[in-house]
Amino acid sequence: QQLETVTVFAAASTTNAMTDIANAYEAAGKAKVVCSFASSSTLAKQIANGAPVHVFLSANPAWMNYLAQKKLLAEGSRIDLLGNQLVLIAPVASTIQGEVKPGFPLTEWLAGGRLAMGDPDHVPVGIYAREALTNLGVWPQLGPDNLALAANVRAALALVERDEAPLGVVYATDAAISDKVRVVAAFPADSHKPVVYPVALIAGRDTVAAKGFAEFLRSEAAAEVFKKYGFVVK
Amino acid sequence: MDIFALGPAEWQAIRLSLWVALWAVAGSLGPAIAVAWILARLRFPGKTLLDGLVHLPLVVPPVVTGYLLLVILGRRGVVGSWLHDVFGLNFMFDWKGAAVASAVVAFPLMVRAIRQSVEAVDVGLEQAARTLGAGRWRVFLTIILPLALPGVLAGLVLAFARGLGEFGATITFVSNIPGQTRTLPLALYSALQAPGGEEVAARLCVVAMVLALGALLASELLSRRLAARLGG
Amino acid sequence: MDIFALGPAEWQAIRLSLWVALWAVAGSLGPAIAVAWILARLRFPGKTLLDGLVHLPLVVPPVVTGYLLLVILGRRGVVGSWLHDVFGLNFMFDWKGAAVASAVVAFPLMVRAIRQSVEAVDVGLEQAARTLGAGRWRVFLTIILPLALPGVLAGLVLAFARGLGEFGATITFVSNIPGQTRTLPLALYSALQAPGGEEVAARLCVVAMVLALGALLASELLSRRLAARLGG
Amino acid sequence: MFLAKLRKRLGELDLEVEFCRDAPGVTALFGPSGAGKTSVVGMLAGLTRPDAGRVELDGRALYDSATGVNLPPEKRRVGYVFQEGRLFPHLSVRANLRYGQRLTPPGQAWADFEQVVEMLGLEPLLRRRPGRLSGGEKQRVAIGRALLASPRLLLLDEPLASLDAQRKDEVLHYLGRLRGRMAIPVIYVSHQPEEIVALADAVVHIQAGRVTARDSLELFRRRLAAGEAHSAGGA
Amino acid sequence: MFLAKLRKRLGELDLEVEFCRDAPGVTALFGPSGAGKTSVVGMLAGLTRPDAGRVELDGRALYDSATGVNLPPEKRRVGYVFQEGRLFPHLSVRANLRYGQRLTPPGQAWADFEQVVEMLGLEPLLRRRPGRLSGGEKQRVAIGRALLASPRLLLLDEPLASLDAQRKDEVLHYLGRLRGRMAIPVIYVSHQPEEIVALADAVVHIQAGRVTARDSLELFRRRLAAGEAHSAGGA
Ligand SMILES: Nc1ncnc2c1ncn2[C@@H]1O[C@H](COP(=O)(O)OP(=O)(O)OP(=O)(O)O)[C@@H](O)[C@H]1O
Ligand SMILES: Nc1ncnc2c1ncn2[C@@H]1O[C@H](COP(=O)(O)OP(=O)(O)OP(=O)(O)O)[C@@H](O)[C@H]1O
Ligand code: MOO
Ligand SMILES: [Mg+2]
Ligand SMILES: [Mg+2]
Repeated sequence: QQLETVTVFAAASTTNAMTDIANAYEAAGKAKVVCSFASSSTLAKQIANGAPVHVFLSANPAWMNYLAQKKLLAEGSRIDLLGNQLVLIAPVASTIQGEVKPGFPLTEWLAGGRLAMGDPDHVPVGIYAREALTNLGVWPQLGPDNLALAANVRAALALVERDEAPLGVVYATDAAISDKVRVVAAFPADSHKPVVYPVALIAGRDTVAAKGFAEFLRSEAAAEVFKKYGFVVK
Repeated sequence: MDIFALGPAEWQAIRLSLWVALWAVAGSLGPAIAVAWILARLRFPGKTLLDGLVHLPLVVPPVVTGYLLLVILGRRGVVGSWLHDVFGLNFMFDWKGAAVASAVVAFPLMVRAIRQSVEAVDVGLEQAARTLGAGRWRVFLTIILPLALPGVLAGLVLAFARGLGEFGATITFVSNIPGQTRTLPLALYSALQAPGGEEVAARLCVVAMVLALGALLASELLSRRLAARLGG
Repeated sequence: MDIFALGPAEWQAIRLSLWVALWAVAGSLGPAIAVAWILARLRFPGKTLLDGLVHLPLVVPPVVTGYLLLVILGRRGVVGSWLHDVFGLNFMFDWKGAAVASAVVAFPLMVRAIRQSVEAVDVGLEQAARTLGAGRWRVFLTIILPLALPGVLAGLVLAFARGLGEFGATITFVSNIPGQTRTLPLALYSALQAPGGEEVAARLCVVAMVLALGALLASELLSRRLAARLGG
Repeated sequence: MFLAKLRKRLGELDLEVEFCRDAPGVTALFGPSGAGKTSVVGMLAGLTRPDAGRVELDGRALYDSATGVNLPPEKRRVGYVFQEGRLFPHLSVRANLRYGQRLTPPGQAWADFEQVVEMLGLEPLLRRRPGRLSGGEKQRVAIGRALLASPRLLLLDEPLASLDAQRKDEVLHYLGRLRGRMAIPVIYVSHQPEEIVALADAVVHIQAGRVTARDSLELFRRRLAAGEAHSAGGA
Repeated sequence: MFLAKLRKRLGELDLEVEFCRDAPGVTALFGPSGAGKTSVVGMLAGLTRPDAGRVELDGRALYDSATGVNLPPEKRRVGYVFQEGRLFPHLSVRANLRYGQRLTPPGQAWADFEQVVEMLGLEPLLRRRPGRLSGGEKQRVAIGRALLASPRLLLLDEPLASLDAQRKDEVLHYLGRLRGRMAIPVIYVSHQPEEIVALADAVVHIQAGRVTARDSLELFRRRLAAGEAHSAGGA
């Protein structure tokens, strides 16, 4: 018989994990899963404009709230699926050692270079980074000349990979995909609001198959995959 | 790096890209020729405005173009909902939407190339055809179009190449769906998100360049043939 | 929507955009004219290859162009490190880098426009100048360049407009630094990414269109003047 | 019958002419460069719109400023041989010749392909492209093309001007053959008295946009002998 | 002294000509269209490279296939008046005239601006643009421009071909004045016997790429009277 199709919009940062999970689900013969990966804002806007999607996995609560306000989420389907960790990275060859704690010597480590991070105006990881640096008391020391604000995590990562920036703030999951950077230290969990990836079904599209897949995302098997790629499973 | 070591997903993206770019140029050819002819041959108030409008997609960042397409042609959009209700046409999530995005972004390039070649057609030949009994429309089909063919070809290939490379408008408008809207540049973007994806990305980049250069080269040869035929 | 309600950050982005686009066209004008002349007037093996290379930035997604620029012109890049050591030139995180990104992306458009107008210059006039004692270089400066001026102008403005809209290559290459590299499209992109940013985005989009259309219009008028001067 | 009254402002030139022909035969428009000859012919063909006046052919108004009639060129059935030939470069000689013929409304066609080809000696050229023709051959094809559209009036605008003496003689020879066999009026523009003497039945002198004299062929010959035509622009 | 031996394959045409002039004066190249006249002149000016041969002017080789000498056009000091004028449309008449004059190496200039302007009657045109000149005026400016570069050889390629009779007479008049005052050899291309009779000192007949006859002016006149020149392409 014809398998039902579940369409999933997922934040670009979950590309690898979600691809693996979708493949596993399909292999189990449960349903056909089609994934689209782009930045959460792009996906949210497409949903708001009528994209026929069943499941949305956002990289931050803001864009999920945006859809909730528009009453586009299926009642009661939203949960926080994943967490992530904010880490400070440096090029593999870098000798910087130390701990990220209140008052840590960031400007010293930068030594005149720039800190690569997502643009805190709109890139989720940048927003968390600013919050954390502020709470740790080092944000005020950073002027426009100490920052390289990238359009997305990937671009920030590229700047550190190419040694254009001596340090960068990305998610642990991003640091994991590159062998040209190393993690200097993780940010203390209490320095910023928890990084949360909410998932929800779209209103009017909470089909049995969609619910089934959402259920699978919370299964042990899925959790294994998410952990493999560095996510924290809630 | 072995650029021929492409996986099935990558081949799918390449095939889809070619398909989308082909439809994009096929669909925009007619309007492009019409607009090019209007800009080349007519004088009317507001012509500069039309000229400007045609250039807009060149000037506006593709992401914005994509967003505007989403708002207009999306299922909730003014035009999109109508197209859906009346014709059952659906762009969202569909290669047709990707073709529309490519077409819109490449349109100004196509119009420019065609316009220039239409302008180069001697008005004297049109007049001659008129005195022989051909109306405006027939003159267009039998004189202008064949003589502007090299320019039309150049415009076609340029637009095709630009369409192959289209990223921002596509991902913003029709998302990134394997087999439907994940064209070569989108696959390239996705590859960059994965560990060790640079290699796949580099491979896809080379493929994109080869395809585009191949198209340019083919058009060069073809247009030389055409020119030789006109000369002889 | 009040499109004049622009904040200081937005005005800064607009000023920076104009500055970057101006330098982009100013810097690429010379090379573009040279390449256009070579493609229009010389025949040599590998010409089609050069033609293809020139077209590459049109075909490759801007983000990829930006990444390649980063690899080549970054401080650790082959050319970038040399430029830095020898000339103290630094593109990274600098408006100069944004100008380079805009210039590279707009280059093919400029070359195409100039090439076409150089091709339209009667070779007979060049021959006449040669018999009057002018060498190739002088012929170029005194005959070809002035006669191709309308096309050069068109290319300039088209490239300027395209440069104003450049987003992907810029943000990838030189990041998004207020006052240095946050041009209009980057500001626009930022606005689009934030929930509720549509209004700011729409305002900036209108500004971008107005600037680009203004440039196109001005060039149209100027080139009509030029044509009239040649005619009279 | 054919009749033209035309007025048009052309930059500096104030054009105002009037002439007619009531039988088949050749009326020459004779005058120096810039006199307005090509402009007149263009208005007859419908390529330029006069400011005022009337053009009438076989009782039908092609243009009339009084009634607002202004037929487009394709409805006028006026054949036009341009100074520069204007052959369609992308079509073979045969296709050029057929272009207008195929568009002739049924019942209005009087020109026969074989006959025209024979009369103008086009047989050996039929498969060639215009790019491969000499100037004289081009003009012969252009004449054939105009004839095959079965016009009711034929306009020839200095068809020999760009040809050297040999080619001129060749085309003149064919034009002579034509003249004896044509049942429609012909307007022949030239500033070469020899051509006019060889072809025309009547001569309209045009200078600076005005008709300065009208000659029968006999009168024109005499004027020529007296050296007067020279000052009107001939050699 | 001036001497040319040229060989060149031009498509179907196998061009091979030889001629010289050892005193100031006008040598006419006379022949029908397609004979190769423009090609010859182009090779003298250095715009086309012959396959083999030698071009010598005042003892200096401009081209020599034996020694590999091939001066570029700008080093030859050969004035060229093209059939179509080829004035620079973006420059005023004055700037057109000055173009070559300013490039003349010091000590080599023999042409005087005032004198050339006076001789060709260019004074009233100096401030105009080429687009505003009549055909005859254009050719006069083109001649003046070539002269003001102080050439050692002047080439005139059918300078009257595109003019009507009146303008032709006008330019011919100026060319006649010129002829009496020039101290350099002139090559004059034409297929109009009248022009040749009016201007030339000697005539080289060219047909299908070969020199078929060489006439003094006197001989040419006689040939013309006997109707022979006509068959060589004149009228
Ligand atoms: N559209 C126009 N606008 C202004 N002036 C024009 C226009 N068309 C023609 N003229 C002018 O009208 C005059 C007559 O031109 P026309 O071509 O009819 O002359 P002609 O007798 O055919 O000359 P020729 O023998 O050189 O072909 C010229 O002075 C020309 O400059
Ligand atoms: N580059 C070329 N390649 C091939 N054939 C050529 C080339 N240049 C000229 N020809 C041919 O050489 C012949 C001579 O041409 P040329 O222009 O020298 O003749 P001409 O005597 O000046 O004729 P006209 O009186 O028509 O100006 C022509 O048949 C022409 O087609
Ligand atoms: O929505 Mo993302 O995972 O920050 O690109
Ligand atoms: Mg005329
Ligand atoms: Mg010639």
